[in-house]
Amino acid sequence: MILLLYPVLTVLILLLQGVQHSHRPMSLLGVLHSAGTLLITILIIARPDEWSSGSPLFMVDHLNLLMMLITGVIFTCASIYAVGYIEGLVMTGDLNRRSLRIFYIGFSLLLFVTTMAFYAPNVAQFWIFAELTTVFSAVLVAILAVKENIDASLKYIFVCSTSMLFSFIGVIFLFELMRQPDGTGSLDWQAILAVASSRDSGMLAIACIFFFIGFAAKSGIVPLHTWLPEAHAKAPSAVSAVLSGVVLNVGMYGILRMTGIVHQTSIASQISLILILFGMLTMSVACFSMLRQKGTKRMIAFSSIENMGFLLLASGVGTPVALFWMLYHIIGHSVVKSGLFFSAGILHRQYKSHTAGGEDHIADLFRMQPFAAAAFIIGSVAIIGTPLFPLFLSKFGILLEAGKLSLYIPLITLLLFALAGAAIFRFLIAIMGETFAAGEAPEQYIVPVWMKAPVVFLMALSVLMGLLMLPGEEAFLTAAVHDIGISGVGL
Amino acid sequence: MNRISGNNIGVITEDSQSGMTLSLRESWLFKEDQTARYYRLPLHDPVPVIRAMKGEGKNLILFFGVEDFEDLPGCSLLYVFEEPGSPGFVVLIPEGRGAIHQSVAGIFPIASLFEREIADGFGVSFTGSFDTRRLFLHEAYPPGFHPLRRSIPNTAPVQDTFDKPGKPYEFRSIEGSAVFQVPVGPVHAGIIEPGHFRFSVIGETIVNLEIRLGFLHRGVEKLAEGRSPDDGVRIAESISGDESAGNACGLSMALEQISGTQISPRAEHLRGVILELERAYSLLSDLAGMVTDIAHPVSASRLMVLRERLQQEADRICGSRFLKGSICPGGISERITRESLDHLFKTAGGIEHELDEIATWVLSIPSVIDRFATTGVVQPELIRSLALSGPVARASGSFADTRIDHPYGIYQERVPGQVCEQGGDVMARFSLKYQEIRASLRYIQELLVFTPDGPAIVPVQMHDGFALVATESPRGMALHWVYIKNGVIHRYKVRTASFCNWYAIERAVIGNIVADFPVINKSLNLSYAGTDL
Amino acid sequence: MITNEVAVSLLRICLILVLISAACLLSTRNLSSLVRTYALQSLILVAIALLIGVLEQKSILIFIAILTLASKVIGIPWFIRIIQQRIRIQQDLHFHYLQPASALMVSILLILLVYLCFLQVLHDLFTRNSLFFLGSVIGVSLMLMGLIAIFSRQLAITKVIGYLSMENGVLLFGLFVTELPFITEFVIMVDLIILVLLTTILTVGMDSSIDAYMNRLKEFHLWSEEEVNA
Amino acid sequence: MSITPVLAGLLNLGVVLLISPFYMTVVKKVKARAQRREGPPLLQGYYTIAKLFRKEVVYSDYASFISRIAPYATLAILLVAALLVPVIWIPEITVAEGNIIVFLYLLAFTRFLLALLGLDAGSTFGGMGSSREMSLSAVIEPTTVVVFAAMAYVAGTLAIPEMFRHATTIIPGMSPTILLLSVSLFILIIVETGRIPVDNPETHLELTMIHEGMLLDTSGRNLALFELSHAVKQTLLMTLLINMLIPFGIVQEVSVLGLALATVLFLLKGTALSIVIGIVESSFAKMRFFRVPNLFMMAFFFSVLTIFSEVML
Repeated sequence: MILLLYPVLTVLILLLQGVQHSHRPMSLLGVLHSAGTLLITILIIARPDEWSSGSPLFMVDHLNLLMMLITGVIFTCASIYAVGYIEGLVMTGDLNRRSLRIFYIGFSLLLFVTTMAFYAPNVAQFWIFAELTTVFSAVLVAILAVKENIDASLKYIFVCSTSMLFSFIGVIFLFELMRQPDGTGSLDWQAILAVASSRDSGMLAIACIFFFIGFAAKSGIVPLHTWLPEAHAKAPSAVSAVLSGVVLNVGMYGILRMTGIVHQTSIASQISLILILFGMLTMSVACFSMLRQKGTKRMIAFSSIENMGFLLLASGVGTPVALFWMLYHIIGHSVVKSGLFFSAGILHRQYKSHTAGGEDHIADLFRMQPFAAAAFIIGSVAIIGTPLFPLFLSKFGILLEAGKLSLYIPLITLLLFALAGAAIFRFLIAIMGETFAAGEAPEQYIVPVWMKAPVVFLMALSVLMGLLMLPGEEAFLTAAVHDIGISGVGL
Repeated sequence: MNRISGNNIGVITEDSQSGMTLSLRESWLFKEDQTARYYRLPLHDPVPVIRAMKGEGKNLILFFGVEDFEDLPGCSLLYVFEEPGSPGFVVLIPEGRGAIHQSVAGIFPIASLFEREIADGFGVSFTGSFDTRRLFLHEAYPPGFHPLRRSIPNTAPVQDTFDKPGKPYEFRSIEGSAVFQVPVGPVHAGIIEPGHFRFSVIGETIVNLEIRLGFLHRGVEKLAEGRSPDDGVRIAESISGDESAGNACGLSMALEQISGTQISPRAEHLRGVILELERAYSLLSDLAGMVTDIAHPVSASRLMVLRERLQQEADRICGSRFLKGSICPGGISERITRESLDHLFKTAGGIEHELDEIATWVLSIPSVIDRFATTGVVQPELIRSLALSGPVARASGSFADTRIDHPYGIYQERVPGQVCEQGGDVMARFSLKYQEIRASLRYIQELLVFTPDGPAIVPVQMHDGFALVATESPRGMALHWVYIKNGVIHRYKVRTASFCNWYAIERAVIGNIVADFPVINKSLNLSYAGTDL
Repeated sequence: MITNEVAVSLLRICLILVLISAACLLSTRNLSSLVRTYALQSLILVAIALLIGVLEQKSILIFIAILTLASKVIGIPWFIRIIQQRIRIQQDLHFHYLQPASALMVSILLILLVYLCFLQVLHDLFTRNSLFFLGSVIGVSLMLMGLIAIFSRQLAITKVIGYLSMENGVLLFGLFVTELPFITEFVIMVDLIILVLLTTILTVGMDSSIDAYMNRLKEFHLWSEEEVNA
Repeated sequence: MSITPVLAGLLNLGVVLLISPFYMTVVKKVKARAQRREGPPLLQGYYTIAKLFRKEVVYSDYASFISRIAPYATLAILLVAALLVPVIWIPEITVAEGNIIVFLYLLAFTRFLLALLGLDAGSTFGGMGSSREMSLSAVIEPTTVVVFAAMAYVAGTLAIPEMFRHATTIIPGMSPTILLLSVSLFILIIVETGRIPVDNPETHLELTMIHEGMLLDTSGRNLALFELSHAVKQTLLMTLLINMLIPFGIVQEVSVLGLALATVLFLLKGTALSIVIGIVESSFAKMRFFRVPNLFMMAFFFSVLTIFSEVML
């Protein structure tokens, strides 16, 4: 029943935001909304007896609670960050004061539809909310109303929405498949999972492939990744963090669920092969692109593509262990990536390029922004999967599993990881070496505490996660893997 | 660069390579009247001053020769400049000695045309120009024949001296294996005036176009010499059929300015009505021509009906469908009646309404838009360097309009509606002309409401003297300069808008296909007769 | 009432008309005729929905037809036309990757491809009626042609129309393959409308300076004046 | 040896020759009415040809024998083509065992002759017209082939009479394939007869003409022959469309009454189609020359679609 509180909360927040005129209350309401979402999620986790009793609008299991936990944490951090960040944007005139309301309402709606997508009990509902996440995040990308942002936003909409239409064809197929024998059927995730093995596997394969097209686009899989670097790089950093840390997960969540269904049938191995191939392709394209990047946020965006490729690979491997580590990787990636975008946002405020479309000129990094520099370096180290950080564990785990399929997969992947690491370090060294010529240096940007706190929290969380398994984490993840539909012995 | 002000004498500043620049000095002022300030340069070489004037943003719009001007011996050259933001013109008269002058075509490209015209007319030559070919004198004229010299009698030329054709005209040649030349005209398949177009094409794409006019050069300027001012106005009327009122008005105003005549408010108002009526029907036939040339005769015929109705109004007003005889020095024709004006008032409203309907319809036909859009773009950069004016300039983003920039007559009291289009393609010109017609019809109705009673015409007491007048004809800025000496016209110089605008086509067609030339040509709709003076 | 036989042959003609409209969408350079073509295409879909409704005796299809009529034949084209007047673009003359002629060629190939694929995999799904098989082939083909339009057109507003045409393809496919719950159709329509609103408003921003964009947004009442001082 | 095929052939030729100028005038008349003009009298086509026949022929100094024989050859070839297309009567045995491919070749041959003629007089505009005509025909030829192939596929035969016979068995307007085919055929008529939006038959702007450009140096009787050939070509193509789409009334069993009725019906149907052509011509502006292939592409697309829908439905 707690879940039913959630739409009420959202409507309340939206109404309040709608009547506000100044920035502070609007942004605090945003924080309240995200924190409320997180709180509700935690409450539900704490009370498993609530899970099944709900309205038909919601489905609760370990998998989507896990996703919601990530969503709640990242959104809370992002909305706290936004308090300082957006204020800065308004001060410097980058963001028109009149757009503020659209921004915060868009932000709240994005959180709402993401939540609804994760809790959606059936495929059609999931599709619709996933589609809406595109719409609202596109609003947030375009909010700066600069031509490049609008461009990026339109590209985002066109690539994702057209791909999502293919997914819808998949949904139609699935529906037809489900109701085939007797004319009645439902698209509920669990119902599909239950009967999938008794259905025509050829049609299921077609349905799956169509379905994957859309969600691959949503999670930035090559060749539908083109929108991602643009949108992530141009959006305000608070939004980039959410896009990378949460919205990409929506796509991955869809793929995961579908993989679970496929694994009930005989076509699992073919689909797995496709997933692995596209995963590898995505990683290679991303890694090679990273070598050429000059902008901070574009670099991080390509790193997101790389990680998504890796996740796809993991879902292709498809063993319980691989999926366990895949979920772990999703958590780790969201936490670290958001932290990175937050610190990149600070750097952007400091070194904002004043020519339209130009790259930021980063120099005198440690003198001007020691905090952001440190956070950025820690984040970079974490994202390439250095030991002590969570991504190391998951990469290690997944590659071990993949090695059981074919030794080439870990080999090539490791090579690509090395490439990505090299790209990031090259970039770091390049920006650290720069110094400003006398008189050229911009005024130092004083980072508000609102913006520092989330970064500190996320970095600490990632270190903590890397060092020790949190209590209950392992059991929860294993249960989530079980919810996907792939049962196994666990670790 | 140093600016020199007032009567200061330390005038010379330097320009790195191309010689000196020299600012205009007030002490050189020779005459100032309502429309222009005349400066006499105590220098033979006007180039440094003209370069300085370009630096100040002034633009050369006319440049012509006069023999025996005031006390100056031989052929004097008058350079007319337009000054941005100022209603008056600036005229430079360098000390004329000898028959060789420095060319200013390197500074103002359009000057090349004027120089060739002067060279043909007076036998004056210019050094340092990029183009010294003949302009209006064709091969049949013998070397040494310069009709505007006063020594040549104002009679028909004796035919047998012109038997042997001279050196053929050299067209610019574009070399290349795929380039071939398509000569078109001077005699065309349709019933139009003569003009020769030399296309260099690669396949269907035009890479170069050269226009040669002057096949029916009538010697209008020479014809006016020695005539009485009233006869002069009749000659001005016949310069170009659909601009007859505009040209008559221009010359009449010049004569009125010389004689110091103030015409009645009624005449001022009705002149405005006549000029706008002429603009409306001339532009209507442009619109009709444009849709004809893309083979959409259905709309063309509807537009032609409107044009015909306006011309019938003209006929009802002054007995001429082309408004001839409606404007004379001192006012307007006395036969204009109240009833005909009332009738015009009613018709104008109806036509405006119908035109809206037709234009909305035409501009929503996809195949029409397809042909119009992006065809024949006149780049805005050309406007200044080629001294473009009228709808051609206004469709390329310029606001140039003589009625507003150099207001005259009724336009000093009532500002006409101003329109401007971006884009510079046929589409822009079509919609611009449509809006101008609307504005004209509105303006006519407004004027007719406010027309006071009074005398139509006042007598003109002619003195000797000279005056420059600019009017906005349907095609753009027309300049009239007349010099009365001993009670008759000593020299009459006209520059119609077409004279300069013709050269916009040469640029506009490049990169278009040959089959699009007719519609581009029609959209600019330039007068052959207005150029073959 | 229409007999089954007539309904079937009318359906066939409608299906062909759908493809013709898609071909027009690919090759038209004029925005207003693009919008008109889209409206017509949606109207054909309405007719198809009604005809299937008659054939299969299902009232839900009538509701879908009404919904489509209201949103896609009237609402969305009207809105796009307004936007189009605001941005004063009448032409989309530039194509990348594919000129209209080659786009038509590619779509011929795509139709063939879809036909062959479906013939291979899905034939047993349509044992009841070959017409429904054809309908689903044309639905997916329409979608792919919309995709071609999206990626060969340059202006965002024509891309929007391409997207809408794709969506029509999905609807057509849905009509012939299965019957989705009405609520799903409805929500998709809402999603579509939001998307169209958003993209077209963003399109307004594409060709104007920021100030002009802000002013135009004001025209849409997305912003109000009093917030300036807040 | 039966008399029927000869009779059918003669009847065919007679009807086509007699009716063709009328249709041309109808189109002109409709266009004139659309322009709010009175337009020529309905028999103007015949008057013009009669007038031109009386006029002297002037040849260019550069003209070779081509200019002398082309007018006759063109008309002759088109009359042969006319033998292949039954207008009002589908006889059991046809005079020429011709099929649609031969028909296509004959049309292409007249095109070729015309282009030669344009070049022959040595004037710039003739050459330009020929060059344009040839580039157009290079792009239209594949389309024409596919349109005719679609026709052949739908009817299941290459012989034109058999196609018409097949068409009579279909309820008009209810078959999507026939409808599609008609669209393609209509585009083909527009293009082959040089009408707006492809060419403007009324223009004499030297820079834009295609068909008129090639005929610029032709005069007198030769011009009359070309006018007639042009009209015959249009009628033949119109016949294809009419007898495929609305074959209603065409005679299969000989009877005088039936033939008379068929002639009247054909006259009416042809007039109606001419009016449609006139209206279409009035409502478009001419296409930009390089955009014309798009129009062909549409016809191509429709014809391919015809074959598809025939396969799939």
